[in-house]
Amino acid sequence: MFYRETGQFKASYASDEAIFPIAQDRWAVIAIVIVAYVVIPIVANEYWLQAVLIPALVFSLAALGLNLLTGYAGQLSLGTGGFMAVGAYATYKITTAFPELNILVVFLLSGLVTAGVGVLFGIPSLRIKGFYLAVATLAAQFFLVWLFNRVGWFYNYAPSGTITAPPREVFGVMITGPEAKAEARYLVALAFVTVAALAAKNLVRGRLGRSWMAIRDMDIAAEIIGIPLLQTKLSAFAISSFYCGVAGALMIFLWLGSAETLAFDIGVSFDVLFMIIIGGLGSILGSFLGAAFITLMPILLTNAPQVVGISMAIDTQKDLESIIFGGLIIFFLIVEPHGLARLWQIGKEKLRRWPFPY
Amino acid sequence: MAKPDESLAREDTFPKLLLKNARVRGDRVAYREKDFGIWQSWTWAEVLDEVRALTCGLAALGVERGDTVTIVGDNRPQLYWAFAAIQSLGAVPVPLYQDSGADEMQYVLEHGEVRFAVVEDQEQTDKLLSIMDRCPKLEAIVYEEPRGMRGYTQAFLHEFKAVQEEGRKLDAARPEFFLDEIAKGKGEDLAIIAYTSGTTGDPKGVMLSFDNLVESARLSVEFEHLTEKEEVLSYMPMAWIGDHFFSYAQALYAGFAVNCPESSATVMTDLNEIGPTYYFAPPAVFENILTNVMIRMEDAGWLKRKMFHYFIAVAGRVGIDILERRAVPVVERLRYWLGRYLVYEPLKNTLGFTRIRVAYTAGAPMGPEVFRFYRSLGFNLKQLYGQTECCAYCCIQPDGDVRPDTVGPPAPGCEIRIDEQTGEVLYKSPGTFIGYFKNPEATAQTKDEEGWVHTGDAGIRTDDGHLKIIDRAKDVGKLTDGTLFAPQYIENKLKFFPQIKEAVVHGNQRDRVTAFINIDLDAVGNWAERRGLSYTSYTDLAGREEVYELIRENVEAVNRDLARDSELSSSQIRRFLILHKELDADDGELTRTRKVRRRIIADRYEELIEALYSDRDQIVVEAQVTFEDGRQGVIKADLKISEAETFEPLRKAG
Amino acid sequence: MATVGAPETTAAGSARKIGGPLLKIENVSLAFGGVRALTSVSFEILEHEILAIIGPNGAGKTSMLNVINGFYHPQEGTITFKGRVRKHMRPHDAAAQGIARTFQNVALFKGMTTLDNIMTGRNLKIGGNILTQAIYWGPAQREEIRNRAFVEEIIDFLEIESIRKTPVGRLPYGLQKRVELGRALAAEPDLLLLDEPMAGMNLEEKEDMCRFVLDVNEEFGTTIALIEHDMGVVMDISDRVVVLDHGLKIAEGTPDEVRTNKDVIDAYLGVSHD
Amino acid sequence: MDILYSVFVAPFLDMADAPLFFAEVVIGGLLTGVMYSLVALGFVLIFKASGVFNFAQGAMVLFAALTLVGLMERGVPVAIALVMAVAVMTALAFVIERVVLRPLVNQEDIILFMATIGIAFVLEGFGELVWGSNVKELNVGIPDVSFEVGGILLNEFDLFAAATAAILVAVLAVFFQRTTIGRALRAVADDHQAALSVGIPLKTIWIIVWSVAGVVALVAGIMWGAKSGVQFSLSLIALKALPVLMLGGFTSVPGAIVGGLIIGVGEKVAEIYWGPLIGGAIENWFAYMLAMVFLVFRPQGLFGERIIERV
Repeated sequence: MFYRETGQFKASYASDEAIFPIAQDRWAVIAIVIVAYVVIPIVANEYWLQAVLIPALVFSLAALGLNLLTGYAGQLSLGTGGFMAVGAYATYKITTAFPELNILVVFLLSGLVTAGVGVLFGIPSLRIKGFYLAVATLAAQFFLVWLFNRVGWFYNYAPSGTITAPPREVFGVMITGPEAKAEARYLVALAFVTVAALAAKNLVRGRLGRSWMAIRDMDIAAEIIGIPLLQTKLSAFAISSFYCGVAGALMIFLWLGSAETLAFDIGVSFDVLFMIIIGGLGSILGSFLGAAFITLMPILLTNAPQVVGISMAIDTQKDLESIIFGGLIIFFLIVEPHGLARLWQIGKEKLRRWPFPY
Repeated sequence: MAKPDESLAREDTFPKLLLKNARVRGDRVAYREKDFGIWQSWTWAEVLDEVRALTCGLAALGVERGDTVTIVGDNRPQLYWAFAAIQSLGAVPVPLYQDSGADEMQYVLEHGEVRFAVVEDQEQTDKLLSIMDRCPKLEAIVYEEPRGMRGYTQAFLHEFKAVQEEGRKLDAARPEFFLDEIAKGKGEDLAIIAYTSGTTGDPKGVMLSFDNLVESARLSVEFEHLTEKEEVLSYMPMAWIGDHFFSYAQALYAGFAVNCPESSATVMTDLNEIGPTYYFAPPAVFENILTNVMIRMEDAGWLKRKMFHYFIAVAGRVGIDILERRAVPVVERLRYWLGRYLVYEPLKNTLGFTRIRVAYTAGAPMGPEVFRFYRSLGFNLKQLYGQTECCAYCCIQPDGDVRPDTVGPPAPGCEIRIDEQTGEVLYKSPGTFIGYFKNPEATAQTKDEEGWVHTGDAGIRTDDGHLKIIDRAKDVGKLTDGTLFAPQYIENKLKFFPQIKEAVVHGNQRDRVTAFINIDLDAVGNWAERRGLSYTSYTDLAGREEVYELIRENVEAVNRDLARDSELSSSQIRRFLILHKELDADDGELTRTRKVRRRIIADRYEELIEALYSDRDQIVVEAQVTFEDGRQGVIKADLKISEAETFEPLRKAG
Repeated sequence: MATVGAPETTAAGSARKIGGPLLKIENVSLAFGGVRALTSVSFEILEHEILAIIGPNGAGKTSMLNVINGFYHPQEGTITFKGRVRKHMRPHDAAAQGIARTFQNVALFKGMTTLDNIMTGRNLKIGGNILTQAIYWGPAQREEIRNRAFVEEIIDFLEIESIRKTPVGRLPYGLQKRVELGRALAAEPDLLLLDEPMAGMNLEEKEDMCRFVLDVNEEFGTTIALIEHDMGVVMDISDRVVVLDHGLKIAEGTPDEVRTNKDVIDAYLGVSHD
Repeated sequence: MDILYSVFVAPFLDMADAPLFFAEVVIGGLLTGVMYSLVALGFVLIFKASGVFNFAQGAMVLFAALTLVGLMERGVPVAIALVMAVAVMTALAFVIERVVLRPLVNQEDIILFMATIGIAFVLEGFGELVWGSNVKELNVGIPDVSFEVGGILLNEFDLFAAATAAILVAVLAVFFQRTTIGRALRAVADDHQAALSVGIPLKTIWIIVWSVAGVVALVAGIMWGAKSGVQFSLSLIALKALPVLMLGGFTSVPGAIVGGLIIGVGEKVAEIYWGPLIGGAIENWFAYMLAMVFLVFRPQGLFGERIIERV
């Protein structure tokens, strides 16, 4: 009903293939960007930035990565946590080795490192498919975490066995380490996510994205029309891992500040998988919706009792949370197996057709 | 060289207007065509270039001043350019309907002495090829779409692009040629021969001069304040004068953009994408759209449906007043404003009507409630009246004075007169055609010496000067009291009611008017079910007292309406009956196009008609029917005859 | 169709001139485990021709196509394409060398639109690396637009404008087959393999498909090898016919020769009563 | 150089030096393997019959064990507690079928997979909510003493566990081969229509399968619980079963058994002989690596037959 598409005709392929071909959508996006970059840093307080927005951004990035691999290329992976760990530890090693190096560059470098590792663990995907592959990726998950846990070199033999984000500046602004302001860290994370999302969108609407989807939908046909399977699958693993790697780096350096391998255990892999499935497989938007949903829900659940004014034992509450969390997941899968993105899409179609039902 | 320049400066032909547009708005888009998934666009400057090349190319092919060149195909920019190119050379375009069969084409090609043809594609080419041998004058065919033409090796077939290439060569060699040729053109020259498929006899070639078209275009553009910003969607046949006027004459005069749909199948979506500001469609189209809207809304959730109907009702109450800037209570205004946001605008938008400033309908009477529906949404729909002989129209409804039942007062520059004896509508207008091509006697019959054109339509002037078309003149009769009797007009009024499918009114040379009614089985059937009225067959339902009640209300509504017209008030329907069977083309009672065959009905149902004029209120009938399987059969029924109330004329004739 | 009122319209007038062998198949044998699918089959596909491969069910027709485009690797025999003997090659190599195909039961990418499906057919023609694609604006976009324009020509050619942006999953079977043909054409193949292009179509869909196959062959001079069950179609559109039965080639020649060939008749009678 | 030595030579020398010890290691591995098989079995049953990759199997083990222990703690005699636990697991099957599976029927596998993870969350939460989250002793009255046979140290409990597993497998085998339902289940694995034609509604089949899987989980729960106490970590042994499944194939009961044994042995041996070289605690990834490498060379798994791709 807000859509007024009459007269928005396309006179060139460029405009026809724009990311947001509908004017109203473009305006909405611009509004969102302004809110995210200008309004939020001004109004949001420490708690919101630290406990809600930054984690949401970090996980959006990871979800984007996994969605490229699982949602678009159809390769089910449970190794996300492991790959995030690679990114985090790579950043730690590089930035402690070369303190002068701009931390943003370091993030990207560690992304590349992760991409390499991702490719390595992607190789079996040519022979192993579906759930078998999923289980195989668990190998990456466990092995990597074990590795960073066991081999002291990775955490510079710190007695605590943890890695801690050293203070680093960009253009004179402290963005990591204890003194870094939440706003600064938020904006850096936001910038990364924005660029990443744009790049992801560009990839999936281009040749590579089509190759991925082709393989996802029917790999045999894909190969016969000239799409090299291994190469394409590995490209998916590489890019996906790059995203997860950077996400892992941001997780430690912009959010937690310090952590040990526990932060990257199998649970993280599952959380991210939840995000893309609840959000919507094969949808950039879905990655964000899912990430927001999964990061916000526990917070809601934890705070709900206080809000309502019930007090209960910690572990009772923990148990209730896990029950409700699980229940909600099942509920969502039943209501809309194709995720929040699909819900939004349906709603949007209705608005465009308004007042008609179809 | 001075002379051509001042000729060009006169801007009295379309080629000259094209030059002007290229000069004053060279980089505004002139034509768009949905092709290869996007709207391919050409600016006026580009169009001029294309036309220039085509003109020279045609000249190279041997097209000469005074030749006639046919143009056949769906609406394509290239074909519109062909008009301009042909006219640039002083030759005369003779557009043909793209769906006409080879034989129809043959007549025009022969009679029009056509030497060249510019066609859209293989399909049209094949049609021409199949009659080539019977049209000795036809020398060459230029086809626009090469698809599938690869195998065609005939020397007289030329691809559009190739012709333009030749043209560019010639143009390079003789750069002055193009402008000189255009400069030779004069306003009084023949601009187009538009063949009209007359209801009787062979098509007649209406000869229109540049002065006719350019002047009419000027008047109409000023009348509607059309600017270069307009967008039109050209989807009506190019051979129809209406399209030629809106998409060619006016477009060139006002310099606005003409948009050609991808294919006839995608017109609706293309309409939605372009969102024209200026639009024409025959009543049937508007009626179908409305029905679709209503059907689609039935599937909506009840809340949405309620809301929709509520606001449509609001619009029905005040929409038109608001559109025509009359006083409306604030509350209603608020409701309407809300409705505009929730329903009207979104609805118009999904239909592609959002940007429409002016929309016309013509060619057939339009149901008043359909007409009101569109206007009540703030959709400026108007009716006009015209024909090929006057370049499109001679009557049109001005903004602020629009009514469902008239075609408006005479258009600027036009005069209207009603012939006292026949009731026929006569007009004079700047667009009045030169004459019929090679057919002086027909010309003489149609256009009398002081220039009045006989339309063949019977009409009346409302007391404030609007024209009402009521029937074909030849069908109009008289009642014994000497007043006009226009059966079709009354029948149409009846048929506007969904419950009435067909109607036949009698009264010529009689003292009063009576009617046969065919109920619409679907509409009345639903109505019956809703009120738990069970029936076994059409005949059964048609005989029900309740149904008679229903129909009587409709008939009396028509009577009330007729009473308003001083001339028609005595044609109110006194008695009517509902026929026991549906009038059927298979029984020869209707033409295939569902027009009633009065003569046949008159003698087949003679006794019923007599009964209507007697004072009996019952009559037994036996009727021949042809069943689905073709068997003949007889059905017996006794029919009620019902009286209908009539009303006093509201205004006395004065 | 094209011939209406245009007597000159014949192969003579068309683009194609049947040329030398484009693909040579020399005593190719293929077996799965113990099962023999093909037994030393040999024939040639000539440039610009339409060759029909026919035979009763299980004659090994589809296996033959799979061998030709490198999906199966024959245990014996050689395949020469464009004069080069082919060693072990993966299907995508075959595609890269100019062999495109459609499938017996449509193998489209269900999750993608008609447009995207056909675009995937252009994959080999689209350049650019991951980085330029991620940046999109600039080279990648130019590539996209260039190839979109090409694909639109195919869409126009196959008259599927109206379903351009419909997910293929929602299309009726006949249209899906058409889209699949489009995807194959997008690769601008030298050799086009059609596996029962008319299977499961109604009469007019078949007529359309025939027209398209002929047009492709005429307008682009593409060499076409097709498997088809509908004898009428085969006889109408193919220049030559190869007949397989139980993995053996039992006949080869013009439609008329084959129609009258005794072995062929037997083979078909053979299937008709089992 | 000596790295290579210590990796490729030394361990084997050690094995040769102490054959008895090696045998003990292997046997130990076999016995743990049996436990893995028990869990894997649950997966296989469900995947075979309903194509659902049931990640909740681990949670079911935990839940079953918790229920049993919980009941016993409240003074219910073992036998009755067992019966009640079985009843609970069956009830659970009903609930899952009704609440989760039926609404999601015909959804993509990954969706159902996710749903089972949801189930896992609920079960873990619910179990601990009802029975408390503290570690519990589970004593089913089997002496946990070791004795020596031919110089090899054996553990009575382990043997008992192995025996139980063996019996369970045997029973299942019989169930699948002999009973109508069993055959129907096998039919379902191949294709659902066939199953329906056998005349057993999918619904019933699923309930049965999940109940059986529940019982298997209970047994596994008892074994593991008795061994290492009933606690949250029980639900993690599901992860242990995954590599077993990869080896054995998701649909093969014998595969689950053999796979379990291979993993069990391989893991132990690797841990003992190679673990120290690389910092130990390798058992939580070694199994995966093993399975992955294996699959790369034999994608169809242990007992699957070669796949011929068709188009």
